[in-house]
Amino acid sequence: MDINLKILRYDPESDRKGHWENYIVDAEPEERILDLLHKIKWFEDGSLSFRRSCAHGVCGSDAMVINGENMLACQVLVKEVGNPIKIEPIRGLPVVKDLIVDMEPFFDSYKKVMPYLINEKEPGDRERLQSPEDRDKFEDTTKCILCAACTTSCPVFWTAETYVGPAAIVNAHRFVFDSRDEGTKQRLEILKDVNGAFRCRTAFNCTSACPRGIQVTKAIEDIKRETLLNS
Amino acid sequence: MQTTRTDWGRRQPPVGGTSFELQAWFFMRVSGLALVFLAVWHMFIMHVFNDTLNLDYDFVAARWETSYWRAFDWLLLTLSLLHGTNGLRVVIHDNLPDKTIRKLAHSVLYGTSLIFFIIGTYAIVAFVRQV
Amino acid sequence: MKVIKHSFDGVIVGAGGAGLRAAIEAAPHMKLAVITKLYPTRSHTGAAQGGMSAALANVEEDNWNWHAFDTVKGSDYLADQPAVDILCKEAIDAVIELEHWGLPFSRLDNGKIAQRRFGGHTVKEGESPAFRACYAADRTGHMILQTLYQKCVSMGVTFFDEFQVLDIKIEDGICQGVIAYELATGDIHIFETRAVTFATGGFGKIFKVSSNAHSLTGDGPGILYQKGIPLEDMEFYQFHPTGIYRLGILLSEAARGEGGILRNKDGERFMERYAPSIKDLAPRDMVSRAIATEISEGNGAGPDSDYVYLDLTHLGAETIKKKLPDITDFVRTYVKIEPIEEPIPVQPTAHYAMGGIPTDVHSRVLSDEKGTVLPGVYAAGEAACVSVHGANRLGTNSLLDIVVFGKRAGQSMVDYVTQTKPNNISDSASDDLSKKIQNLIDKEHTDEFSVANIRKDLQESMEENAKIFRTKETLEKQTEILEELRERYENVTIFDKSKVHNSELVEAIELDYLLDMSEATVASALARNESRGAHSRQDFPDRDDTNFMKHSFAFKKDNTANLKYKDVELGKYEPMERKY
Amino acid sequence: MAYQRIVSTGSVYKGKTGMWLYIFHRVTGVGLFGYLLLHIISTALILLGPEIYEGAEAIYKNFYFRVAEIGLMAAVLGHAINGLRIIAVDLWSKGSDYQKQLNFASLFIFLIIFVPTTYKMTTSYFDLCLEKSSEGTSLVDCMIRPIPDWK
Ligand SMILES: Cc1cc2nc3c(=O)[nH]c(=O)nc-3n(C[C@H](O)[C@H](O)[C@H](O)COP(=O)(O)OP(=O)(O)OC[C@H]3O[C@@H](n4cnc5c(N)ncnc54)[C@H](O)[C@@H]3O)c2cc1C
Ligand code: HEM
Ligand code: SF4
Ligand code: F3S
Ligand code: FES
Repeated sequence: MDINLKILRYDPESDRKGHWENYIVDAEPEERILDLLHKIKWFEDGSLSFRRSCAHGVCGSDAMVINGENMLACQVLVKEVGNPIKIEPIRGLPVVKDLIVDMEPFFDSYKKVMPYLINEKEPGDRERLQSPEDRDKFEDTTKCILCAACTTSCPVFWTAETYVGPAAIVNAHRFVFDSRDEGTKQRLEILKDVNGAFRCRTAFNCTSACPRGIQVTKAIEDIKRETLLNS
Repeated sequence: MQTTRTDWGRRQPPVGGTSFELQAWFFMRVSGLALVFLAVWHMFIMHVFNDTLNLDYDFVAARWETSYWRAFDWLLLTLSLLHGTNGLRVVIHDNLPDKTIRKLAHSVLYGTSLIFFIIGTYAIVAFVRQV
Repeated sequence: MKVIKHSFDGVIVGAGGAGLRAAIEAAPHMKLAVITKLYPTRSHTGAAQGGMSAALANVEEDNWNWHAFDTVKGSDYLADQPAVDILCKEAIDAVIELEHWGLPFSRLDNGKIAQRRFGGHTVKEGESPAFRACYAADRTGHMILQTLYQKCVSMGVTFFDEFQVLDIKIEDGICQGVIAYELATGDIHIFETRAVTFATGGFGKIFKVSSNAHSLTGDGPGILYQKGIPLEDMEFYQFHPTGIYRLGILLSEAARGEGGILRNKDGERFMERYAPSIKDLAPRDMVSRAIATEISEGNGAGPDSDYVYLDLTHLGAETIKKKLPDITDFVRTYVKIEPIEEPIPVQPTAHYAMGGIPTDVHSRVLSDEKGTVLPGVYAAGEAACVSVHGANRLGTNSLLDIVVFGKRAGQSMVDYVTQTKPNNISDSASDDLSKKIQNLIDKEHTDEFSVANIRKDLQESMEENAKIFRTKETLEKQTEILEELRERYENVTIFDKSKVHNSELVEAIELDYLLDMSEATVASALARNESRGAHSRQDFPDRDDTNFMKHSFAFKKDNTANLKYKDVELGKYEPMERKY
Repeated sequence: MAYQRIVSTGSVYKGKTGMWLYIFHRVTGVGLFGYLLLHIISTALILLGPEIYEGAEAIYKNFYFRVAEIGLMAAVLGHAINGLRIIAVDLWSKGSDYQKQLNFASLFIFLIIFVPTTYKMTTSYFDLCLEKSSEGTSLVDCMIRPIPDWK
C-alpha cells in the first residue's frame, strides 16, 4: 500500500522557515508511523531527523503532531490514521531540526516542581508501609514518561510559554498524593504561581494527547482543589 | 543542570509566592456563580419579559425608584467588571509574552475598568428623576 | 569542528539504571558528570516490566541463599558464585533503598512491597516457584528509572543530555578522559577525567527481532573493545520466549508469573513436556528452546507455523488490569486483539546480553583474562559482565544487577578519585574522532554502502545464523558474512552532511559497534563446543564441564576475535544437571 | 544557532471539544466585556436627561441590533452555562471523569433555554414593529429599515 507522508521539515543550517515535503512510502497497514519515518530516513533521505528509542511507547522520545494531533509515532499504526499522513513537530517548544524540538524548557519546568520524594524522617531498615488504597491514589500519575505530548497540546502553553504545563503538574501530583511524601506544602506553594496549576483552563487537550492514558486534567484539578483546601 | 543550548526562549518556570492566583481563580468561580443570577436574570428581564424596544427613560427611572434594583444593578456592574477584568488580565498574560508590553496592557485594562466602574457607580447612585 | 573541553573528577557514560545508581553514589564526593545520548528517562531500563528480585520474604518464607542457588543454577553454573552471593545478599537492601527514595512498588494488603513469581526462582532450592520479584505493576523498570532520576534531580547531579560518548583516552594503561559528540550541535567535547564508568546498556540490535531499543548498540563495550579490552562471555545472548510476533516487543515473564500459559497450535500446554515441575516458569533459555523446537516440529500456529500462543484468558479481567496493564495494552495497540479474550501470538525475541565488559565485583574493568584491573575504568549494568548471570540470566536479576553493581561502580570511582590526582588530557585528544567524522562527511554517499543497508544485512544474517540454535556450519557461514559486512563498512557513507542532530552520522558509528559485538559473539560461539544456558549448539547438545567450565574473553584482532579463557569461580553449589 | 520558535504550519490542531469550548469561553468573555463597557456608557447617558438617553437608545431599535441582541443572549447564556461546567470540573472531584457528559448536558441546557428565548425575542420584535408602524408595513420592511416614527 502506498502511503503519502507530508512532513514539515526544517533545517537550521539552511532554512529560515519550515517547509512541507512529500514522500511516498510503501507500507503495511499494521506498520507503525515510526517504521515509515525510518523507511524514509534509512532508504530515501538520511537527513530526516527525529528522536526515537524504544519503539513501543515507553520511552517518550517520539511525540509529534500526526494528522493534527499529538501522538507517539511508535504507538500508532498506519491503518489508524489513514492516508495521507501529515507530520509536524510538537508545538510550543522551539524547533531545532525537522521533528526535533528543544526539550530543555520542558525539563526545566519538570525540575521546578520538586519531582522527588521529600521525607526527612529516618525510614528504618525496612520499607515504609503503604496500603494498597494509598498506593492507588497516585497510580495514574506514576505512569508518566515525560514525552511532552500533553504540554505541547495545551492551547494555553502555545501562547503562554511560561506556563509550567500539564506534565510538570502530573509529576507534582505523583508526589503530592503519595502518603510517604512530606513536601506537599512546598510543591503547592510553587504551583500557586501565575505560571502554575491555575493557568490551566481545562481544555482537556492534554488528557486526549497522553499516550499513557493518564487522566491529566483530573490530576491538575486534584492539585487545584488540594491547593484550595490547603490554604 | 548543564545548559549548553542557546538561551533562546529560556522560560521562567514558576517560583511560587503569593496566593493571588489561587484567590483570583476562586473569585472567578464565585463571581461566575453570582453572575448567573445577576447577569442572566438581568438579560431575561430586559430581553424576554420586557422587550428592549420598550426601553425608555421612564422604564429605567421607575426601576431605580427602589434601592433594591439600584443595589442589584450596582452589584451586577461591580461583579461583571471585576470578573471581566480579571478574565482579561489572564488573556493578556497568555498572549503578550513581552513583559513591558504586557505591563502596559495591564495598566490600560485596570485604568479603563476603574473609570467605567466610577462612571457606572456614579450613574446608579447619582441618578435623580428629571421629569 | 568546534572542540570544547571540560574537566571533571569522574564521568559516567549512560543514564540508565546502572549509570544513575552509580551517579547517586559518586556525586556527593566528586565533581561528576553523567553523559547520556538519550535523555535519562528514555533509557531502556524504563522498558523493563516484570520485577526485581530480592528475598524480602514478604509473601512467604525466603532467604537470599535460595535466591543465589536459583541464580547459579539458572546460569547453568557459569556464573561466578562469589559475585552471585553479593548480588543476592545486597538485593534486599537495594530494594529497600529504592523504596526509601520513593519507588512506588505495588503493595500487599499489609502495606509491604508486593512480590510475584518469576521464571527460575524457587523456594528451598527447587521445591516450588517463589514469590520473590518485587514489582510495580508491569512497569517496574520505568519506576526504577524514574525514581533514580528523581533522586539525581534532587541531588543536583550534572547531566550532559544528548551527548554521545564515542571514544576513551587511555595512556600508559591509565584513563585520561572520554570524548563525546553533542548531538544538537555537532560539536566535540573533551572530558578530562580520571574515573569513567560505562553503563551504556545492551546491544540487542545485532538481531532483527529484538525487545531492545534502537539505541542499544553496544557503545560502551564497543569503545573499550576497540582499545584492546576484551569482552567476556559474548556467546551467551538471551532470547526471551515471549516477544510479540514479528515485532519482538516484550511481554514480560510476569505474564507467566501471574499464571499465563504457553500453548502450541493445538492448544497443548507444551511446557509440561519440557519442564514438568515448573512448566511455563522454567528459565528463559529452556522455554525459548522449547518454543523453537515446537515451531521446527510443525506445532507452531499461524499460516507460516512460526509462532505459539501466550494464553492469559483464564486470569480474569481484574488481574490483568491490576497486574499486567501495560503489556496487555501493547497487545491491544500492536496486535489489535483483546488479551482478556484471546491468546496472544508470541515468538522468542533477542533480549539480553549476559556478556560484556569484564569486571570484578567492585565493577572495575579487567583488561585481560588474568584479572588485571584497568585503573579508573568501571562498568556496570547490561554493558558489563561480572559475571552474575553466567550462561543464562534469570528474569528480574538484571534490574537487581544494575542497582547493586551500579552502586559498586560509584563507590569504586570515589575510592579511585580520592586516591589519585587530577590528570591532564591533551587538546589534541579528539583529533582521531574529528578525523573519523570528517571522513564520513566528506565521502560521497552511495546506497550500496549506506548504514541502513549494511545494518539490515547484519541483523538478518545474525537472526538466521546465530540465534537460539547454532551449529558449526551456521556460525562459520556467519563469520564469512561478517567479514564481507566489515569490508562494506570500511566504505560506509552517509547522506546527511549536517551538524545539527545528524543522527545518520551517529548511526554509522554505532554500526561499527554492532559489527564488533556480532564478531565477538560469533567467534566466541564458534569456539564453545558445548551447549550451556542460552548458548545452544545443535552439534554439541550437552554441557561439557570438563572443557568449558570457563568464561571466554574475546580480544579484538582485525575483524574477528582472539579467544582466551578464565575459570569460573565456584562456591557452595556444585554443578549438576539442570532440570526443572 | 537558529532555533525556530514555532514553525508556522498553517494547520489547525485537532483538539477535542474541550479546546473549542476553551476558545468559545474566551471569545465570549472578551466580547461580553467589550459590550459591558458600551452598555455602561449608554446607560450612564441617562444622567443627561431623557432626550439624550432615548436618542442613544433609538440607535438600537432596528432589526440588525435585534440579531445582535440575540447574539448577546447566546454569548451570555453560552458563557454562563459553560462557566458552570468549568466550575463543576474544577470544584467537583468527579467532574473531570464526566467531562463528556457535562459537555452534552451544557449544550442541552443551552438549547433548552436559548431556543424559546430566541423565539420570543424574534416574534416580539415583529409584533412591536407592526404595532408601531403605519398600515401596510410588511415584515420585510421591519427587517430592512429602522422602525419608523418610534415614539
Ligand atoms: C523490554 C525489556 C524488559 C525487561 N524486563 C526486565 C525485568 O522485568 N526485570 C529485570 O531484571 N530486567 C529486565 N530487563 C533487562 C533490564 O531492563 C536491562 O538489562 C537493564 O535495564 C539495563 O540497564 P542499564 O542501565 O545497563 O542500561 P540502559 O537502561 O539501557 O541505559 C543505557 C544508557 O546508556 C546511554 N548510552 C548508551 N550509549 C551511549 C553513548 N555512546 N554515549 C552516551 N550515553 C550512552 C543511554 O543513553 C542510556 O542512558 C528488561 C529488558 C527489556 C529490553
Ligand atoms: C453569566 C455568568 C458567568 C459565569 C458563570 C462566568 C463564569 C466564568 C468562569 C468560570 C470563568 C473562568 C474560566 C476559566 O478559568 O477557564 C470565566 C472567565 C471569563 N469571564 Fe465569565 N462568567 C460569567 C459572566 C461573564 C460576564 C458578564 C463577562 C463580561 C464582563 C465575563 C467575562 C469573562 C472573561 C473575559 C473571562 C476570561 C476568559 C478566559 O480566561 O479564557 N464573564 N467566566
Ligand atoms: S502526562 Fe502523559 S502526555 Fe504528559 S508527559 Fe506524561 S506521559 Fe507524556
Ligand atoms: S490542555 Fe491545557 S488548559 Fe489544562 S486541561 Fe490540559 S493543561
Ligand atoms: S520510541 Fe519510545 S516512545 Fe516512541
